[in-house]
Amino acid sequence: MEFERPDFSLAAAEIFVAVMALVVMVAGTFLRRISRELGYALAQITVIGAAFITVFSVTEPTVRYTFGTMYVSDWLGQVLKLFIYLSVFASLLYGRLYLIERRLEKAEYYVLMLLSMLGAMILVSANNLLVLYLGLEMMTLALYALVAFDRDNGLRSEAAIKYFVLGAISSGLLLYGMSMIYGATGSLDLGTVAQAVYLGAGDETVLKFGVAFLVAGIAFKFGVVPFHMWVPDVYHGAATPVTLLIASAPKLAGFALALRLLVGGFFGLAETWQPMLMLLAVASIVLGNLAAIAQNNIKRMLAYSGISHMGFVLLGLLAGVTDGSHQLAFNAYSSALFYAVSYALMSLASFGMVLLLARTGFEAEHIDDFKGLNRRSPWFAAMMLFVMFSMAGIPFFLGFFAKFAVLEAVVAAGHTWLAVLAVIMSVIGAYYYLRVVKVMYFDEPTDRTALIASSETRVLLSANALTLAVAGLMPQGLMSVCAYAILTSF
Amino acid sequence: MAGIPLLSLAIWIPILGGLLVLAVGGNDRNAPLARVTSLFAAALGFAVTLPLWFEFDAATSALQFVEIRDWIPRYAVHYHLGVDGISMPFVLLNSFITLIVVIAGWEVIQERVAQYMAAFLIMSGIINGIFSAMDAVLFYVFFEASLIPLYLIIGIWGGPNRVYAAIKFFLYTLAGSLLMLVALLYLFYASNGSFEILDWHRLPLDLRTQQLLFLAFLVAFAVKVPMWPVHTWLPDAHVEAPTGGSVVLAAIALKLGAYGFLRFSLPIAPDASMSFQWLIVTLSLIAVVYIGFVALVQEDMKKLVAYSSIAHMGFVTLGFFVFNRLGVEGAIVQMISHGFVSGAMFLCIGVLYDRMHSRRIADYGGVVNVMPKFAAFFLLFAMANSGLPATSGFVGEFMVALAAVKSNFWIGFVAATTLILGAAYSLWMYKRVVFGPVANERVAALTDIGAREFWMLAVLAFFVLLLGVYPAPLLDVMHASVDELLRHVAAGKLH
Amino acid sequence: MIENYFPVFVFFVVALLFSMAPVLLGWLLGPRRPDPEKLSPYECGFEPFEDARIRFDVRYYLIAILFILFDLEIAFLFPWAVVFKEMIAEGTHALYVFGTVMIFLAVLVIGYVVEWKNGALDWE
Amino acid sequence: MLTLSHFLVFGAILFAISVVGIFLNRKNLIVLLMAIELMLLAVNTNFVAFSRYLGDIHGQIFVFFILTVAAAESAIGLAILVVLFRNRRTIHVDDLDQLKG
Amino acid sequence: MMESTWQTLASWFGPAWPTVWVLLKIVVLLIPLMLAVAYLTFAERKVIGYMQVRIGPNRVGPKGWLQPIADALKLLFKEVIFPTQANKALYVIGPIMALTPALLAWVAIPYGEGMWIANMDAGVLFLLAVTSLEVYGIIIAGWASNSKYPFLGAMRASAQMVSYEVAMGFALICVLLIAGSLNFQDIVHSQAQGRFAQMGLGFLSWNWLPLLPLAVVYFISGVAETNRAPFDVVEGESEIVAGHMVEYSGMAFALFFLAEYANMILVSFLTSIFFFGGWLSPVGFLPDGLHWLVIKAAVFLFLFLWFRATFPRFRYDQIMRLGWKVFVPVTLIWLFVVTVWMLSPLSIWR
Repeated sequence: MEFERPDFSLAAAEIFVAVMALVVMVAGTFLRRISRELGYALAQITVIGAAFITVFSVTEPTVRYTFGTMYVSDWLGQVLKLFIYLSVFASLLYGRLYLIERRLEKAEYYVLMLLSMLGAMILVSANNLLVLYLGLEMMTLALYALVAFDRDNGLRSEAAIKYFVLGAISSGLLLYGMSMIYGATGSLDLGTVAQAVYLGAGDETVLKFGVAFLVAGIAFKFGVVPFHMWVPDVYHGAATPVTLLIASAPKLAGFALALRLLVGGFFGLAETWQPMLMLLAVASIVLGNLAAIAQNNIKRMLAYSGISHMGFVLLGLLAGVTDGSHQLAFNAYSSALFYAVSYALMSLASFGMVLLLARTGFEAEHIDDFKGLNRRSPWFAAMMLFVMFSMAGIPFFLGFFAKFAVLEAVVAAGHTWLAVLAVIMSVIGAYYYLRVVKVMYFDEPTDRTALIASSETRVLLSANALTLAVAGLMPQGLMSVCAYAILTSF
Repeated sequence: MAGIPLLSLAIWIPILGGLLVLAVGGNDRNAPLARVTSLFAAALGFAVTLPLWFEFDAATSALQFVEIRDWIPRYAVHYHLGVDGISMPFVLLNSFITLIVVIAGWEVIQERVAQYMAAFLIMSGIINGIFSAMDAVLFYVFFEASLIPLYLIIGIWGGPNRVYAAIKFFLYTLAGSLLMLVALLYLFYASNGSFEILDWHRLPLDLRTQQLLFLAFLVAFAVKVPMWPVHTWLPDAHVEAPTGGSVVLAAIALKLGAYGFLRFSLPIAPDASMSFQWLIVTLSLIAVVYIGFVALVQEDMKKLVAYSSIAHMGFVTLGFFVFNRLGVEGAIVQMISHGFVSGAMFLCIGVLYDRMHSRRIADYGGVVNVMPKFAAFFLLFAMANSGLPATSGFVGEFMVALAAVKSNFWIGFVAATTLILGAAYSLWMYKRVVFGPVANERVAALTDIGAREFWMLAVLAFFVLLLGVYPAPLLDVMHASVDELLRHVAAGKLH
Repeated sequence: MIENYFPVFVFFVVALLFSMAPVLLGWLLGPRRPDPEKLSPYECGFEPFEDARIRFDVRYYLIAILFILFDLEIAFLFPWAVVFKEMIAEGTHALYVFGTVMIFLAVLVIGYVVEWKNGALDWE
Repeated sequence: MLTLSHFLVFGAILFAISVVGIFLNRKNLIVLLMAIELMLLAVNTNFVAFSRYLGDIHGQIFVFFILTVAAAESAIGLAILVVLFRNRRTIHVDDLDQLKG
Repeated sequence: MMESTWQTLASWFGPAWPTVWVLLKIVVLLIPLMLAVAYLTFAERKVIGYMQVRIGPNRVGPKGWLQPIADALKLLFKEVIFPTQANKALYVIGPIMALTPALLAWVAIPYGEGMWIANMDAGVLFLLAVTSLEVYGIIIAGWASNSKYPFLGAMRASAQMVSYEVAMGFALICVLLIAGSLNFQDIVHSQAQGRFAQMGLGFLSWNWLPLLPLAVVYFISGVAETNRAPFDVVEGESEIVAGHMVEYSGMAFALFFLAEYANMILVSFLTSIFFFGGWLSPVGFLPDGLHWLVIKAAVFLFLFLWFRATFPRFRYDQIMRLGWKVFVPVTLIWLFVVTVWMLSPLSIWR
């Protein structure tokens, strides 16, 4: 029997998180009285510890495989993981008070958070269809439960069931695609699959079928039109800290999924999936932006805006398919990565603001709840302003450079019309972001209560929003991290 | 003065000053402190731009006061600043107007003073950035960022319909500028990875590409200028904006679009510019004549001045697209002059509005009886606005008209009607507001301008007259750059 | 290999027929004298007063869920159980495999303990 | 005799039934869950068929994991369903209309 | 002589011979099985009767020996009632789905060395799969009746059955560990090895000794699986009458009955095979053979009856607690013990 002992050190962070999730679960069960503080503290320690491990365990930007070739450790994974940690960290921190006020602060919550983070981490590092699927499911299963966590709330459970059903369907589509791929190439390993595709082995019809299903599955996970139905409902229905998580970490993991599958595995079939992505991207950018205008609920609005942002990420991905120019392809993928990371940062801050405004018995979900924020707290109004302008893609904020990078790639790939369409839709998109700024600055407050938030939340939220501005002034750092990650990983 | 990054200072002093103002005067209780700080910042910001004028070497068309540093190496974007004879005056104008605006808002603004002042200061820095950026991304970043403060200014301190106006303003300009972004990215791609505007000037492009680029730029700049038919945001924005906002909008913001033509459209797509001459000239003439008539029938003083601004900017674009030195220089002079004049006009209306809270012409009458000093200033500016000789307005309009006649008599002829129309709407409005019997008790109760307002208007009046009688220094500064530009345009890129 | 399953198929058919035959016979041979009282659902003599498919205790769901999970854990152990003896005989990696399975079981046990502690296994 | 394509067609039919079931069913969420299971069943059929056809064991291992995940998935699905029913007293698809806009 | 008889037979049927041969085997299996089921009911009544110091049925035929036949005939001529609110199709499918797997499971059982209907390498897996299906019959019956008692009974029955299946599964894992195979023949063979077997004390080599807790768990779980006393809350007369069978009558009802008794016999056989050496002889000087299997199974069947006569019915929560909180930990611990044992030098299964 051929058997090679895997190098566990490459998956040290995952192992650590898995163990800690169990520790939190057991601690929460046996130390029920102090489990609240303990759960929170342990969860944060886990996230920070995982970040340390990730940073220090892999210092060389080489691509290394372990568990056969099922698991890959590269800089793309490291970068995405770090941002996933950040998302979870922020979700835990911002959501702390919200959960305490609603008596939801249970150890199970933290366990689920950690498990979904673990799933995202596995997904990010997967180099095998099976591992990819397992990571994906681990992440989403935990998320389903998180959405339904507040079990006395009808909205939560409705959102959860919708998320669940559509998520399960998307897994089914993805799996069906995987089975086709497996049948056509005879392997689950992405490297082998890529080689088989490249060499033209396997039945082309079956492969194309498979890729079509894969793209549909990925699109579901990304929540891009026409597979977006769940996004607004879930964003709206879930408790805001959960929404915050859903809007950040899974998108990053989904990006890894798309990149590893489509680029890592099926670059040879690009002419099949590129038009599909194009269609999805265009539809998402158009519909996401148009539908967001009609929303009065800020979480729904952000959901639709998220759809359009995901469209931009897809634009970056599809722009990588050029006539063999590696330079352009790298540019495109790093721009897409940059966009995904930027979006995660922005959505953390945006939902963080929603959480900041929420208090016991009040969700601050309506755009009108932001009325006159400038009067109540000029500082946080300015922070929200940063976030909104960043999302709208106005310069001096990170969002602009994200759009800039993606559009550059799109133009370089020769799809100028796509870029034109995207910018036209961005103008429409700017409208609803402006509306938020409008209510904050131009309207009188209806509610003059002071904001309740812990000082950590205030600091981190401010730092988060200021990052958007600082990274907007100096985007080079983040851009080169993304570029380097892509460059060393493919 | 060498070695001191004057342009950076011109950009960052106001911006940091603005942030400082926010920090010290965040609460309205600290409003006095906020005012003093912002005055100080504005004055300092203006002071650092003065050496630009005095140290400027008028003999060369090359960029001066250049600063270049890596910004985003990944996309070869540089923090590249520099001014030539065309852009330098605008930096000064902007810093100066900022100072005026800060003073103008001294007493009028009582709510959220620090935010108001900070918005203007930050905007001033950003606009200096636009005029001095020589890297396209840097330019674009400043160009779009300028929307944010202005949006807030209109939206927060504006009139009853301010939200509509602010959003309309924002979206119009954003729509234009985003298309420009695509053009910039295309040029980046076409130039093999350079965002240097000057590199693009030398970039060979075929006519069709040039035309597409030209149109993309046109959308961006036409909205900003604004040219007919995409001008409709301007009257709304002007009417709703607070006085300071209107001043900056008219005096500075409109120049951004025109400046963009000089920096991008003409040199990057010279052949396309030639081929689209008919379009721009037509649009400009429509602006001049049609908008002139529209201005004539306005009931609202601010709207009237707003429309007159559009007409004047029509003159500017006309000047650019006759492609001779007289026209281009005339247009630039016209822009500078319009900066003073329209700013002054809005300040005057602001003075009235602060007292009466009305901008309707019909509400006024006989103001001269109660506000003689004000009436005198107002008269001067109204004359300048209508382009009467010895005011700055005359120089630019005359030069452009002359250049137009040289190129085509009928264009010149139509353009010249602006002198008549300008006189008509400005002076007629002036007559209705200032002369005649005192219209009502509220007018009777008006008090004349105080020292702050007096000096503010006096300084502007000084510049209006100075530019009117002795424009030579300004023209001298720009000769070299304009010549170089025209030579480049005439040479074209299709060999 | 597949031939071994042929009798299964035959047996299945026979078993099915064998199960259906009595019903058919009973239906043929038995009398049919329906009356409404006889055909009404059994309710200890009362008139049925609500839908019989009433909501039932959520604990049944819990049991079902627990069962699915445990049963699958068992399913994962089956392959290991079958080859483990052989692995010991060959001496290759038996300890490693043992460690892996123990981790697997440990996770299972932790889940079990947590369920126990949280009262999921109680039926009070 | 049975060939690979028979199994694939069978899988495709199962898949199609499940998709139709999902999109036409407006009544009962349980049916939806069952349709999802059917979808996974179709996938499993494919994997097993391919695995046998290719003589490669990995497909069957994948099936194993799909089964597990499907179980975990239906466990969570049922749990959510129970919670939903407690809150709403209904599991009709059409009644899920509180979230819209 | 025998050979030629088979060949003649085979030539008569031609290519259909394998089918015929299998059918023959099935018939040979089913007839005794059905008789066993029938007389198990009789035995139950008699045994319990004697245990309670009464005589039991003794009217029909000599000493009541024809009683089962009479019962069957009575049921055959009873009306099969279809309640008005029942879902007719499912109502019929329910009992069929209960009996079919109960019979089908027998296909996998080995009866002796080389005696089988189907010798499957995955025999244990097949058995587990088939027996798991029985729950469906009960659930369907309870649901289709559209009546409260059957429905609750079905819920209880299925919850109970699946609960004990977990413990049974873990117990089986240990058996498989020792046998290293899913094939029933191999499982039995694995019990014929070891020091004691060589010493002629075969019964000490059987799995029951090293796996004693599991053997107990397995058999008791089997009792619970079949919903037999003392785990018969499903048909706790005082609470929910006859559980999922309330609405059934005539032969439809009889099917459940058949299934239950067939399952009892099946559990007895399986316990014998997994833990008590199947057809192996307990001592070396006696030959192995089917009779041993039958004897062992008979003992367990007797236990079934004995339990019924002895123990009072458990409460439902007690049943669940026993399954989840006693059996599962016991099996898990023993699984660990066995695994370590196998790895240790003290292993008796090398």
